[in-house]
Amino acid sequence: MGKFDPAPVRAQFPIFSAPLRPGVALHYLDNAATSQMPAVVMDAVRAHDATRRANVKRGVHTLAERATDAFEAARAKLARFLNAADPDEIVFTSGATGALNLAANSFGALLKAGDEVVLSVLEHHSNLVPWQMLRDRSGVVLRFLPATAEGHVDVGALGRTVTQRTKLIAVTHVSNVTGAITDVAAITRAAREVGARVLLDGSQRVSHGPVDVQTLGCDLYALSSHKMFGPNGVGALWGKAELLAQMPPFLGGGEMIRTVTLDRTTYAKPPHRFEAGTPPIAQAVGLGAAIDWMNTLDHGAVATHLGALTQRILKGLADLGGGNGRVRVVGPPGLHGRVPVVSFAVDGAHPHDICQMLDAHGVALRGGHHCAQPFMESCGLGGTTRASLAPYNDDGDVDALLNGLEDALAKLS
Amino acid sequence: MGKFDPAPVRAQFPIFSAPLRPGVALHYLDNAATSQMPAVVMDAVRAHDATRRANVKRGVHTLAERATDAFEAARAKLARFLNAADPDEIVFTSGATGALNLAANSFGALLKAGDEVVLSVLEHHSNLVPWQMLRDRSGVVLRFLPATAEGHVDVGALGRTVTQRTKLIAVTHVSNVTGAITDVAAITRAAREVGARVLLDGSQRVSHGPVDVQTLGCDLYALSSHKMFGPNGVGALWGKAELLAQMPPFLGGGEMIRTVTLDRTTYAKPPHRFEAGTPPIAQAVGLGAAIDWMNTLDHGAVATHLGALTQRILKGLADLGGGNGRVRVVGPPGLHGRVPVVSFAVDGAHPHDICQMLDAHGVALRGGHHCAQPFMESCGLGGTTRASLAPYNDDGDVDALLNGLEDALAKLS
Amino acid sequence: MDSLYDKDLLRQAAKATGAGKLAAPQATLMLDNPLCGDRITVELSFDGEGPERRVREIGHTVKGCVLCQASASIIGQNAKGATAASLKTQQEHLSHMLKKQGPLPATAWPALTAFEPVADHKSRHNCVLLPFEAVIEAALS
Amino acid sequence: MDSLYDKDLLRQAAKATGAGKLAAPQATLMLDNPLCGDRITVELSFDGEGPERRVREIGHTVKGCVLCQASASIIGQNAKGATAASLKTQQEHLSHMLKKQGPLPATAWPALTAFEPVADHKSRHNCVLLPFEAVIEAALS
Ligand SMILES: Cc1ncc(COP(=O)(O)O)c(C=O)c1O
Ligand SMILES: Cc1ncc(COP(=O)(O)O)c(C=O)c1O
Repeated sequence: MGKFDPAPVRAQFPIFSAPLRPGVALHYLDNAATSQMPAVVMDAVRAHDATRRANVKRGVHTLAERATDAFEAARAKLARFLNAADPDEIVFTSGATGALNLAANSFGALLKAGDEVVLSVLEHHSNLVPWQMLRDRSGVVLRFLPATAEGHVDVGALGRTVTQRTKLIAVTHVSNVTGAITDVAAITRAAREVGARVLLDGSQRVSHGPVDVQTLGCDLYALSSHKMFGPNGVGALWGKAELLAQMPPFLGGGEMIRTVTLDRTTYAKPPHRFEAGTPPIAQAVGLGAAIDWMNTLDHGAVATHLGALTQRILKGLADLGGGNGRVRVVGPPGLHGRVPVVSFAVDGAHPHDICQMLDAHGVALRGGHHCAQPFMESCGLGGTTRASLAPYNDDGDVDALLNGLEDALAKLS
Repeated sequence: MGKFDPAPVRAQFPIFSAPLRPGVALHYLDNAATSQMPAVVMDAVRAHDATRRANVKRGVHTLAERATDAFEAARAKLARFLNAADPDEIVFTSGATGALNLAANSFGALLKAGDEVVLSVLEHHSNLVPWQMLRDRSGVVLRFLPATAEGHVDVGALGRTVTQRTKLIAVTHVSNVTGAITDVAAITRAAREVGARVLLDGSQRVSHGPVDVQTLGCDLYALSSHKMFGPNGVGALWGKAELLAQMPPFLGGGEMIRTVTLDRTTYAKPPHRFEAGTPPIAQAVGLGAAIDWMNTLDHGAVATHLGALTQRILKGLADLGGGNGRVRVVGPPGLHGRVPVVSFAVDGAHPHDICQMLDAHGVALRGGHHCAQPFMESCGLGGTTRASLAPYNDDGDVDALLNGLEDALAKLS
Repeated sequence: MDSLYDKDLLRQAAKATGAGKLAAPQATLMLDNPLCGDRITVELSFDGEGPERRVREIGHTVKGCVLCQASASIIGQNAKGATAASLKTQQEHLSHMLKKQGPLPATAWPALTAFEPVADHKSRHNCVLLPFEAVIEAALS
Repeated sequence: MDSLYDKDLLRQAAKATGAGKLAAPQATLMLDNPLCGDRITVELSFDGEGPERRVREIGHTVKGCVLCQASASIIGQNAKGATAASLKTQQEHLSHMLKKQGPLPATAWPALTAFEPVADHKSRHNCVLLPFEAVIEAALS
C-alpha cells in the first residue's frame, strides 16, 4: 500500500480545472451530498449517447442491442462492486430514495398490521418517511434504535428493540450526519435470531470503495450513483434473488410485465419486474464507468490519506478559538469506526452562516439537519455543519476550512 | 414558413457522424422509442457536471446555488414549453412512467372504491398497469374507451363510458402504436360534464413541438425527456396548481418534507412535495437544453417535411409486393390526425424478423406489441412493425426503409 | 469576506432590538423554517381593535442564523405603531427587492437596505423573510 | 443481407417439420414469449411410461418469427424417440452455444448449427429457445 497522492486524482475532475470565482479556488467538502464526477465518467455517458443511444430490452436493431449490452454490463459491474451472487440481483432505480421507496413498498407489501420494522433515529429521511407511509397504510409498527453519544446506531439497544414480531431491520450502513459506520454484524445477528431481514442504506458507504453484501449478511442494500462519482438520476437496490422473487412489483409500466390484458397483468422476473418504464440507461452506463474508475484507486491508501485529513479537521476544530470548547464534534471523536465525514456544532453560530461565510473562502460545506431531523432533535440541535471528504481532497482544502472557520467564528461571536 | 432542410439538423446529432457498421449508414426510424440527442444537449449536461455539479435545494455554497438555479431554470423552460401557468406546476420525475405512477398513486389516493377512471385500449402499459394496481388496491373501477378502426381513441364511445362516477379520464395524447392524435376537446368536454379531471400521456406528443396545456384544458400531463431529444432518466408531470395542492405525496424521502419526527411528518408544497430525494438534476438541465434546441426549429416546416416522408412511407407500404395488400397499416391511412409514426402488419412475416432484416440495411425499426398488448389483442395482432420519424430523417431514410422491406418480404414469403 | 455579512448587518443582529418576552402578550406565534432549522417566536401587544389595531410592544425569540436575527431586530426597531397591513407592505417591499432585485421604495424601512446583498443568494431569502411572516401572522391572529 | 437469415434457416422454417395437430395427443402445452408475441402449442404422444417414456409423435403450431419456426421444425425432425431428459440436454447445448458462444458438442443435433449466428443477437435467443421450453414442459407434464 503506497502513499496516496491526491494531485493526479484531482486532475481527473474537470470541476477543479477552473476557479470557483475569479481568484477563489474551490475547496469541495460537500461530498456526502454529491461527489464530483471524473472526466472518464462524463466521457462514458457521452460516448453512450453519441454511439449507442436507444431504448433497451426490446429492440432488435443494432443500437438497441448495443444499448442493452452496455446497460447490462453496468449491472454486472455493480454486482461485482457489491459482490452480489448474480447481476440479476441488481435493480436499477432513480437513486437511493427510489431504492428505499421500492423496498418500503414492495417488501412492505409482504408485511401485515402488527409486524414490526426496526429503524434507527439516525436514518436519513429517505429511509424513514417511506416506512412511516407504510405504517400509516398498513399498520406495520415502527421501532427505533437510538444513537450512541458518539453518533453510532446503538446496537446495544437491539435486545430491547427487536422482538419476535420484527420482520425487518432497516438501518443506515454509514450515517450521513456523523460519518459513523454501523456495526452490521450485530444487526444481522439480532435479525437472524428472530428470522428478520436486514436492509442497509449504503448511500454513504459506497463512496469509499467496494462492499461485500455476502459478508455483511444483509438482504437488501440501497445506494445512489451521484455519491460514488457517477451521474445523477440513477441508483440501485440490491436484493437476494430469493427475496426479490417474493416481492411484488412497485411501479407499473412498460418492461416490467409478462402479459397485460385490460383485466389482468402478470409480471416479469426480477430485476425487470421492478424496472418499470425506460430505465436511466446512460446514467447506469455512467455508474459503471464510475465503478471502473473507483477500481483504479488503492482504497487502503485512500483511507489512510483521508484519515489523516480527518484527523487534522478533528484537531483543528478542537483548537478553534484557542480551544475554548465552542466547537463540538457530533460523531465519533477519533478515526475509529467512521468514514471521513465530520459534523460539528458551534455555540452561537448557525450552520448556514458558517457555510455562507466559508463559501467566501471557496469552501463548500453543508449545514442544516442533513435530512435527519429526528437525530438533530435527539441531540437538541437545530443542525450541524458538515465537512465530507473524497479522494481528491488535500491539505489545502483542510487549511482553507480551518482558516475560514477561524475567521467566521471571530465574526460570529 | 420556409422549406425545411433536414441536413443541417442531422449534422447536429453525433450519432450520425459515424456509420452504424463499416459500410452501413444508420437510418434511425425508432424515434418513438427514444429520439437521438443533439450535441448541444450533451454539451449542456457536461457543462453542468463540469462547472456546477452539486446537490440542489438546500445548499448555501456557490456550486449548490448554481446547480439549484440551473435546475429551476429547466423547470421554467419546461413550464413555458407546456404553457403552464407557473413553473411550480412542473414536477420532475424519472420519466413518463414515473410521472404516471405518481399520478395513479397520488391522484389515486383521492379516489375511493366505486369511483371510476376511464382509460383507453390504446394506452401504453405505463398508463394502464399503475391504474390496474390502484384498482386492485382500492376498488376504483376502470372503464375503457375502445379504438376506432383507424387507431384513434374512440371519443364516440365517451357517452356510454363516462358516468357520474367518473373522476378521471386518463388517455394518451398521441398513440405510440398508431401515431393517432386524440381528440382532446371531446375528452375534456365529456369530463367537464361530470366534473371529472383529465390526464394526458403526452410522451409521444412532446417530440413534435410545444404543447399548450391551458388550451387543451387538461389537469395533468405526463412526458418523458428521452423522447424529446433530452437525456434519459428524467420526465415530468405537469399539474394544475390547485390540483397538485390537493394531492398527497407519493415517494417519501429528503427534500419533500416540511418537518419530520419519528411519529409524524408534514410535507412541503408542490412541486417539492413530489420530488423525494435528489432529483435528476443534470438530466433536467439537459432537458432544458433540449427544449431550447427544439425552440430553434420551425415546427410548421418540420411537420410539412415529416408529413411528406410519412406520405411516402404510407404509399410505399401500399405498393410493396406489387400492391398485393400483404401489408396493412395499423393507424390512420393518411396524414390527417396523426404524427409521423407508422405501424404496419405484414401477412406471414413476424415484426421481429422484419426489424432484424432491416437492421442489416442500417434501418432501426421497432417491432412487437409496443407496450400496448391490449390494443394488439383488440386488433387480433401479435405485434406490428413501427417506423417513427424525427426532424433529422430524410428521403434517404425512407428509401432505405422501403428497399429493405422489399428485400425482406421477398425472403419471408 | 462575504459582502453578505457586512458590519452593519452583524451589528444589527447583535443588537437584537425587541428580543425577549412581553409581560402580557396579546398574540404569540411560533414559526419555523424546517429547511434550515430557523425558529422564531413573536409576541405582540396592541393599541386599538380589529384590523386597524397597532402594535404597541413586540418581543421576539430567535433561534436562527444571523440573517434571521438581523431581520427580527429590524422589525423590533420599526414595528411599533404598525398595523398588520403596513407590516405586510414592508414584507412585500423586501420580497420584491430580494426576488426581483428591484430597489427598495422610499417608503420602505431604511434598515432593510442591509439585506440587499442577500438577493443573490436565493437559498437565504427565507431566513430574512421568516420574521416578517411571523409578525404578520401574529398581528392578524 | 443479415447472416442470421441464411437460406438453410429460412428453408428450415418453411419446411415446418412436425407442424400440425395430433389425432390423440397425450400432452398439450402452449407457451408464449410476451416480449415479442411468439406463441407455440406443442402436442405429444409417447411410448412407455414415467420419466423414461419417449416421444412417439409431435405436432406443433407456431405463431412466431422465423427463428421460432425453424427451431420448432428442427425439434419436429429430431424429437421422435427422445426422452424429456434428452430434450433438456439438447436445450442445454443450444443455450450454451447461444449464451457462452461455445461450440456445439458432437452429440448435439447437427441442424442446431443453423442458430450459430443468433448468438450475437441476445434479443433473439428466446425466440430459438421457446420451442425447446415448450416441448420439454410438455414431455414432463
Ligand atoms: C405513450 C407512452 N407512454 C409512456 C411511455 C413510457 O415512458 P418512459 O419511457 O419515460 O418510461 C412511453 C414510452 O415508452 C410511451 O410511448
Ligand atoms: C444516508 C442517505 N440515504 C439516502 C439518501 C438519498 O439518496 P438520493 O440522493 O439518491 O435520493 C442520502 C443522500 O441524500 C443519504 O445520505
